[in-house]
Amino acid sequence: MNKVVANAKAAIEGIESGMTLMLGGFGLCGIPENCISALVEKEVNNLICISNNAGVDDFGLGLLLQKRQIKKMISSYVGENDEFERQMLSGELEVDLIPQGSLAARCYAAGAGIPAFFTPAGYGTEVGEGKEVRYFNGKPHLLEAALNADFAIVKAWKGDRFGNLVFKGTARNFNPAMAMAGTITIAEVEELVEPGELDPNFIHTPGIFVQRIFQGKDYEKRIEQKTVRSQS
Amino acid sequence: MNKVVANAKAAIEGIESGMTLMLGGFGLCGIPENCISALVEKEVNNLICISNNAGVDDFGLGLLLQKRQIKKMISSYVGENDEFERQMLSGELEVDLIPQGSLAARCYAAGAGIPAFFTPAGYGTEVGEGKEVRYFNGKPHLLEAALNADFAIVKAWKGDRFGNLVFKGTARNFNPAMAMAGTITIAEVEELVEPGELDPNFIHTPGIFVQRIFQGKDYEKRIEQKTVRSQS
Amino acid sequence: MLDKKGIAKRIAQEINDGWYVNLGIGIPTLIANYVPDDMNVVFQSENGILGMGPFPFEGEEDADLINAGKQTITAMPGASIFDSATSFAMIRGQHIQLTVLGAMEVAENGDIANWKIPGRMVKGMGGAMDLVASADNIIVAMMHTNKRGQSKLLKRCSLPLTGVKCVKKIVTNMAVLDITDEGFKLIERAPGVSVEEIQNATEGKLIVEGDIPEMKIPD
Amino acid sequence: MLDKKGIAKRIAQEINDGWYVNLGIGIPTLIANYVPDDMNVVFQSENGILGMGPFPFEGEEDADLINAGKQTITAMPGASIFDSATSFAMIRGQHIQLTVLGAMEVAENGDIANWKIPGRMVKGMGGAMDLVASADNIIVAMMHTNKRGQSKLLKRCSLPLTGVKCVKKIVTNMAVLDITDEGFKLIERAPGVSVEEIQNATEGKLIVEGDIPEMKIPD
Repeated sequence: MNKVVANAKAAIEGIESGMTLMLGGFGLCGIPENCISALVEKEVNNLICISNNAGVDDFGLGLLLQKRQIKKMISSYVGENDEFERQMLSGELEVDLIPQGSLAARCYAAGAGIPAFFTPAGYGTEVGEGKEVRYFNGKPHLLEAALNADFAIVKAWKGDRFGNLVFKGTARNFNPAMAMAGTITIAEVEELVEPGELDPNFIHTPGIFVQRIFQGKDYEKRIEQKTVRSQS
Repeated sequence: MNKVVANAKAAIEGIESGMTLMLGGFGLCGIPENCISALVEKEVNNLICISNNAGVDDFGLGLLLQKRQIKKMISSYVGENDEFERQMLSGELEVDLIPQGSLAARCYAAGAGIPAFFTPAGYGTEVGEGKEVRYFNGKPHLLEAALNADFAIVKAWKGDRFGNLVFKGTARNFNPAMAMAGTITIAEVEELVEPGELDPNFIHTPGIFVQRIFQGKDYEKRIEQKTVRSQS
Repeated sequence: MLDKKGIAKRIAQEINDGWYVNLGIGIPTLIANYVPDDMNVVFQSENGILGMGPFPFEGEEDADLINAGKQTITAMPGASIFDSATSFAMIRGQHIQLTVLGAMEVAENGDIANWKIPGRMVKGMGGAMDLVASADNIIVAMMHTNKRGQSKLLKRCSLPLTGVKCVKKIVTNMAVLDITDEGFKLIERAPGVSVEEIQNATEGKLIVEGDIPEMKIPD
Repeated sequence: MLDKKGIAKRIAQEINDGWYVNLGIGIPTLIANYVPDDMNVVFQSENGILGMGPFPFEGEEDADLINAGKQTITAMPGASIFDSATSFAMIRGQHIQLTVLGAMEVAENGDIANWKIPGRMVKGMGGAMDLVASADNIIVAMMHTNKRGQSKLLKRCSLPLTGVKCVKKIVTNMAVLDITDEGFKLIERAPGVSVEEIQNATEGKLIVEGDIPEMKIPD
């Protein structure tokens, strides 16, 4: 039960061009920086990336977009990335925009063995086109399917050799649901600890969902919108 | 934002005969002892109780069964209770047995605004009778509906005035999912603390799901099967 | 006419003590500043926090603590942090008492459009579709007209929808309006704005019954 | 013939290093005692723990730490605790590599019955229906015959089913058998038990190909 790999390069072994990847994070918060860099280096392409956002031009998934490694993005919001917009409007990049809650629930469902569920989000909009509609308590709902991935790549604060993960603040976001959904789930953590160091009562992601883990390095943790108030 | 009530009697105000209640706990572990006692005293009856188990003859929900206050039980396992078996086989008590995982998922779904979902559990069995069947990846699944309750009653280890809850050990069990599903959710806790005392990173049930909270007293926390090993 | 702060102040008056509130990006974010101190209101940010506090002091910002607008924030005492699936469980499960969001267009039947301009702008819907499809109580905060002076309160939305028949109330720089079965019902006028001006700026059906009072906006 | 411990020992041999395993109540619970110390196996109890350890020492039992059989337990280093919804997410999502449970009846097509005897006993299915419907790798641990000497390995189950076509392997006091498209395939005999005895105790179709080795059970 030692899931530890040496580094990001070892962690992404087996990721090949054309695969579907899930990547945790919200904006630039809680993204697997080390693995993204390793994917850029590995030069895999034609990737289908499921991630709430697409990074910014020069950080996060934006790095993969720059190198044209992504064939299709499945996201809920992509408004911070000029290169993304350019590739999308020119048709170079396929984009599937889905409601944020449906995205989270579809990842969770995949991990939880729920192949499909009904949700009200998106009824009567483009999102609902071609989807089964059913009324519950007089309210229309769409049937949404679980969203699987060949690899899920998440970023946690702390983790142990068994793959148990703890997140910090809102860097948690999509990471736990995506960790459940990957056929293989890779976790990069800021601090790798021994089993027993994390309180079993307060594990966010039980190790059963994680197949590979490593301690990342040189986290930049870039802030997208630094907003402060004056000390007065 | 003060959800604190004085005691169990105040907490169960508004619970009336014929209502549907959800009660957390697995066996006798993590059950809302104070509220169960208050329900016995209040003499409400014809209750529909959703709880994984039905207690034992003289503790837990068994106390409500003794007084014939329960019309119907919705549970997954009821094997520890003679009075229960007697009432069920004689037809005095209606019983709806559902798979434990479906029970948990149906509570979660109710709390999460998912009116229905597909699960493989129970296909081809009595549980599947009359339910919609659909195949996903060649495997049959049943459509299961969310399970709502007028009141959910849960037991936590610690909680604050905002209703944030923390559970201890496997006393967590059904409590978090049921807390989400109650139209009104009552939490009894062993220790009531001030907002800010619980680490926001490690709240099991965010206060938004809880409407009333109080510090219980005289917890018996009875052990059903005391199993030990010798010190040798 | 109200400015953005004025809109935020007016919407703050719609919030009750003890409510859980989700505020969208833009004008809605400002509302948190105008809730009276003696009221306990918990703000949710759908990226995973209840009990969002004010911006941090300079130097105290934490990259791991942001809101859905990607702004650095703080957590109030009694806050809780959770993952995206749980966050939208709260939203979908109608545990939030009020949702306030911006819009490009609102139709007289309550339809809303705010995520896409075909061929020109596609930022995505983020959590907006979940919010509007789930919430019972949705207020739109927006300017009454767009930059070209055209009404944003329409008979029918021309842009791709975010949700159907979901908006309950609109607060603009000119007016407060309820969405009714018959159309936009004028409830209040912004200070110094006439019913006629509101009528002229409203393409959808405007219902004016009796005297329309002026909003009372505290300084 | 094996006793219950023997059955547990034999099933322990089916477990691989690094597996997550769910053990049902009864004989399956014993299996944890026979996993070699040098193997890392994590036991799940579906009431909400991964990394279940041995029973506590006398006086150290904790009412808040039990397994699905309601027995007091301990937690191993690296354990994690979670709620029932998450627990069955693991099960349904096929994150568990092996499920072992008891049965009243198993049919030659892999059907299993273990939760109800109409009119006589209804304890409920607990988590068994979720486990058998979800798991890819299901082993049944049971006696080959019931208390009246009747076979529990049947052509078709007579009792209400727990799951259909789901059992992959059976380990009884007499034999190890795989469920195949053609029926129960005999893999191993218990020490001192003949193929004929197994045949006589098996109502469903028994497939015997070549020499059937005896189980190797460590002391």
